[in-house]
Amino acid sequence: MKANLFFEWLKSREGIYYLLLALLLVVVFPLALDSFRLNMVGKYLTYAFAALGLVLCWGRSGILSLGQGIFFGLGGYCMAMFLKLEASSPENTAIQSTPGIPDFMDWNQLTALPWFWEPFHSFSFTLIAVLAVPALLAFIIAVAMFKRRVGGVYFAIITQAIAAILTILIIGQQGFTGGVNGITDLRTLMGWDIRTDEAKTLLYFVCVGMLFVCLIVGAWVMRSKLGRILLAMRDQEDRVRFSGYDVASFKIFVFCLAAMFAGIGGAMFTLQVGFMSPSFVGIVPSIEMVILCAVGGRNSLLGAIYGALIVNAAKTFFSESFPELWLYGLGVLFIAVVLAFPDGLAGLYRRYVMPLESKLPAMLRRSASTAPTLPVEEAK
Amino acid sequence: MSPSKQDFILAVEGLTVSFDGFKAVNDLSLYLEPKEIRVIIGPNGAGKTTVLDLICGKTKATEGSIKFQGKELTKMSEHGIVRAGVGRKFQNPSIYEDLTVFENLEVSYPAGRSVIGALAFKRDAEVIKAVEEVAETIFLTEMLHQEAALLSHGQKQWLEIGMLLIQKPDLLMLDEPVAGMSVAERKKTAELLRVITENHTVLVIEHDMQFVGDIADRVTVMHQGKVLSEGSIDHVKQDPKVIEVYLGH
Amino acid sequence: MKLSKPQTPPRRSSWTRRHLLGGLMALPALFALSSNALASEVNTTGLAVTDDTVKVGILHSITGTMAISETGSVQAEKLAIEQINASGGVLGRQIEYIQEDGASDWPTFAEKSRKLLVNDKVAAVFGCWTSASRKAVLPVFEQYNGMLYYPTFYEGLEQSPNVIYTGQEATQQILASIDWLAKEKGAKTFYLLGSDYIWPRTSNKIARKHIDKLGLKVVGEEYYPLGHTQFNSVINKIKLKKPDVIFASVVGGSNVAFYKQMKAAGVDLTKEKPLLMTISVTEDEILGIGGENVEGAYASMKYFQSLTNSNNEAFVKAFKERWGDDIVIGDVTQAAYLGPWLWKAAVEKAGSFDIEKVQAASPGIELTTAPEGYVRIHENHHLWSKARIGQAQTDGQYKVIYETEELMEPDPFPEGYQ
Amino acid sequence: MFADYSMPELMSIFAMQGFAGLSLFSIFVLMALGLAIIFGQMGVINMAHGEFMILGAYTTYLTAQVFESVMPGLYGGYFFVAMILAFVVTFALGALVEWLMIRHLYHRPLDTLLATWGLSLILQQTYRSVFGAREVGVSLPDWMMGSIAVTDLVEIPINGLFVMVLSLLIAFAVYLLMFRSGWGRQVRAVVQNRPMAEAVGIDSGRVDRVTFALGCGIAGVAGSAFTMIGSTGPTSGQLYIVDTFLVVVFGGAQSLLGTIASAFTISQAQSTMEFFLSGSMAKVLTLLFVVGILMLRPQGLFALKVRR
Repeated sequence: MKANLFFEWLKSREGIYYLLLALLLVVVFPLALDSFRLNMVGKYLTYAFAALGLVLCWGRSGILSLGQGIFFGLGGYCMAMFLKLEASSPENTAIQSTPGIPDFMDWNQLTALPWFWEPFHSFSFTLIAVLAVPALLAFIIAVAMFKRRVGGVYFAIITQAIAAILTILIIGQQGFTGGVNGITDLRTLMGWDIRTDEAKTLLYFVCVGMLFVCLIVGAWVMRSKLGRILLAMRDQEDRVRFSGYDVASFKIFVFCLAAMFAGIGGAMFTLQVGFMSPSFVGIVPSIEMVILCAVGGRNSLLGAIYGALIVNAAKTFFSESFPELWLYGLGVLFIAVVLAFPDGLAGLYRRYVMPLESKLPAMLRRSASTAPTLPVEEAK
Repeated sequence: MSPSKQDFILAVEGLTVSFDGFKAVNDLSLYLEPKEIRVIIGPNGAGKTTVLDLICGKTKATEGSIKFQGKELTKMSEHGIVRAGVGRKFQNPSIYEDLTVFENLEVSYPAGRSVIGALAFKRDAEVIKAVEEVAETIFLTEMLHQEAALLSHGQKQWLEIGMLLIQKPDLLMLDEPVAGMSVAERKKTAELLRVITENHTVLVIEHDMQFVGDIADRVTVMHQGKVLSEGSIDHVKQDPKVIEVYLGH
Repeated sequence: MKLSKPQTPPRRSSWTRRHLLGGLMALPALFALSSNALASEVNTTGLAVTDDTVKVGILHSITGTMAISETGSVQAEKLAIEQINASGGVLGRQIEYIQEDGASDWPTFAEKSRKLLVNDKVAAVFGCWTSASRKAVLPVFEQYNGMLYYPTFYEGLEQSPNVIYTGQEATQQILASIDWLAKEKGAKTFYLLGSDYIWPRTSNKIARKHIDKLGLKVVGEEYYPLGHTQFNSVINKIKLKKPDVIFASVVGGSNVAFYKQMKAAGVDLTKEKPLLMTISVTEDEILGIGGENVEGAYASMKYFQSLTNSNNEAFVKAFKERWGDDIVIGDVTQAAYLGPWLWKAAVEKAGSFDIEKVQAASPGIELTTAPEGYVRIHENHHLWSKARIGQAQTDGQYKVIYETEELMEPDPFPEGYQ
Repeated sequence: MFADYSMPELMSIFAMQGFAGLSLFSIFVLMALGLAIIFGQMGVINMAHGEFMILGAYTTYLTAQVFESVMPGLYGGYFFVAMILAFVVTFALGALVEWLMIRHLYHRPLDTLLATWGLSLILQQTYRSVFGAREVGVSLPDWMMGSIAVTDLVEIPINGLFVMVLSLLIAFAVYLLMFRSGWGRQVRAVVQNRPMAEAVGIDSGRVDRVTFALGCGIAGVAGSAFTMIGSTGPTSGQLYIVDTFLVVVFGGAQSLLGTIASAFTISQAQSTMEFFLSGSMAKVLTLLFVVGILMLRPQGLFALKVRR
């Protein structure tokens, strides 16, 4: 019965959008782009994870977090720690005073691996940590804040302050974290060289796969009763509370979920870019994640992904072609989205494209039924 | 007043709350019998809404006790109080405008109230039946799949009452349910309330004396955070203290 | 894959030997210099070299927080390229540069370096400023086998066949200055102060080791976050500890605040008690700080704009003609200027643009026309150069008061200092 | 750690450290006052606040340049002219921004955050195009240099004193304006009940514009004062924004007195910790301390308990 429902859903308008996105990411981009550009798209998509989380947390539930970079960074650092340990085998680091520990620790006169690095020898632990570490920190923040009904602007500013704290800490504790340079020179994942073009292409597909997992989890949450409660909570928090719900627990849940999404994004970032540094943890990247989400449409999961793609592509384009101008472009984009298109691309699409689309339903049906791939399944 | 404490569904005793020294409710006691419609009236600033806030936990009492079916409410969380069987409607209709009428009622349906529960919640036949029944009671069967934002003011009020009904509370608290309604809507609301009291105890705040006369079993008059008078509508109308407060100024 | 060379000294000896051999083998190519060799001969690996042109990359931050520091390097590299072109180019080919913006963002640096190497097939890249950006691009250069000329003085602890480090590594800057302080100024106690990141911390580690070795004393060590602007507390601590020397490696905007607040708190650097030795304030930074605020401070660098040799006078004149009269030239700017010239020399020695051959030809390359004087590429790809000490003047220039007699040997992995 | 020092040394260090805390305090006050008006009174989150400060700093720089080249004899007085100009320029830009952007967003406070972030990017790039990427410095006139030596060890920097007096004067002026003038009453009326204020004939649009512009103007004056202690570069403004917001939020956004008290608490905490710990850790601990307290007392230090 589940499978039937699934195919029903695929044939719905929403299902078609998902298929189109899958087509774009799985077929069009890999065919149309060389491995260099494809890797860049992969990098853009890692931000889409954070943007997906923000749709749930900000668009759907009204909780604006200016600290998604924290969770993105934590996920990324967990993965980087694992890869760094693998790259720092005693053979590779034979000239160090203490072989077998990461090079930056040796430079900082550490003579043994710090205890919290030890578990990152294990890949399965790392995979769990990528989810659990961001979720745990998010849980602590969320319990402290939401149980006391801190919300809105205050929450935003406090998450921003936490992002600042974490950046200073990582930079200051360079013996443990690699400092401002971050954790660099990552080479292999379980013996598999992640720096080759083939590996990067494969990682791109893994990234797309994970993105669809998150997308589907997100869509499932939005469509469940929980999704409706989140929306209800955003508009009439007291009414929800006096309908017998523990509002804080819902906020905690959605904030943790968003943190986990960002953590996965961070881990994928580390794998594809090959290093992690404190500059992805701080205030600026966190705000940029909000912008991706806002440009895509803060209420639309698919919008968040397109937002991440388009804004980052624009950033690359501007900075390649008009290096002196790209901040203007980005700034104008922010303002335009907020002032003129508060629902972002998704809103524009709904207003201008959808009416056209309903005039051509037959055509769309056909194109959907002829689309042969079922990448959504692949992702599951 | 003779019945023993156990007979009261709600027993409020010595309730006091102060905001930076100002006592909005001062040593108030109030007892409700099961299936009673009690109306609280009083001039602006008498502390009527604060009493409802205190009972449903929105405001924490400084002193005093609120016992509901033998349970002490003052120490409970808001959602705990709701789950214990107290429903509350706000003064301004507060409904979810982006959801349909059906979804509004469904969100209020008392199942799937935990995070996991809400994720696993299914819209089964039982839910649909409950929603449709309530929709019928609140005259909104026709509008079930419209966005709530499109409802008239009166319909929104009814919807919020419906959202309480579907929780099957034992005590319903309504803050000015007919404010802003047309005469026809008022009549319908009074009718609605009468249906409701077949199964519920109701505590209403209202200004409209005509409406109060129509529905009230007993009336409590509040003034400056205290009970001024209590009894049938005719009794309080003739109470000189009440006349003094309403006409003396 | 040829790129998974071990990153470490076993390799150090092996590749240098190989490179030396390569260098010898490249000698005959020198004779082919006069005639314009066919592109297919001087470029066997598909770089962007035609019969008349060769493409190189310039990769610095034009936007973002680092743009402030990197501007001078871009100007110097462009000037050097223009001068080389005017004098006939490299192997008879005009250099065309492709400029990319790293945007003060490390993955962007990595991305752009890959673009330059993979899409544009440039023969060399001049760029990067911070260590973080260099660390980010390093795997890319090693993977795609490119050449990077890196201009900034930095913490050392790195050595790659694909990078030529034209600035000082930490020991060159620090050892000479501490020796000088101890000998000439009789300094006994030091207070180490820096911005909180790897370069100041590593530099101070080297400094501390050396200070201990000389039997002198460190009385305080402290780091502030990048961009910090409140130094009153540390100035109080300095006043309390009364060190002979404040050894400062504060960078960026923090400098301005630090020196202004020092001055305001009555610490007069011209009185030399305490005296201040900076390894981070070049003439560029003084522009922002204001000469009157740093007057009297000492700096340990390899280059100062005020050097009086004829190379430098010509360089300063050309630089000002090209970029404007009120411009100042700092240590890194000069090091960036060396990049294209060193590359040209290596290419012409190798007789080829092929990366392998240029790498092989690089050790031993000397530049007698360098504004700082004579420099030579060491086998470890850093430069032999002199260490100098200058004293800041109110006009924002340094007066050179000391230089080492010999070239200092670069030692990126100092024994016992790690 | 005190064993090595004599009593008078310790006393003077404490005095100096106290002064260091006070000068940090006056900087926080300057930074936060403008924001307290914009955020606390209007609910607008102005992420470009730092860029408004920097505009003030650049104005000061330009004024200093002009004085230096045109009338060097009057250089000692440039700062007062610069401060007024900084106020005027940032006030004007603030009014323009309010008119173009902010007034459309009063019902969406979180969106003001995004829009003003965009504005901050545009301003940064403008500064870079106009003034170059390099940081610029302003030389202080002679009378502001140096310090008053109280004892051998205790020296009070004159420019520090100046900034302190300036910040207190501005704080006092803002207090008078907001709580003792008719205009301040209008602002508070609009904040508390816009429709009602409009009904009694207050031009709420104008009040909004002037309030926002005033907040920006104060930021400009703050930026002007910053040239005495810090640097001016296109991105310098970003450094201050987190600290500034924390000061305002920590004080309880609605209350000017709270802002001042919170600036005092945070600055003293930071300078005390800086003395006992290394700089970076002091900063981390200060921020943690503020965030921790905000979690325990989200309404800030000085918010009233009100019936809602």
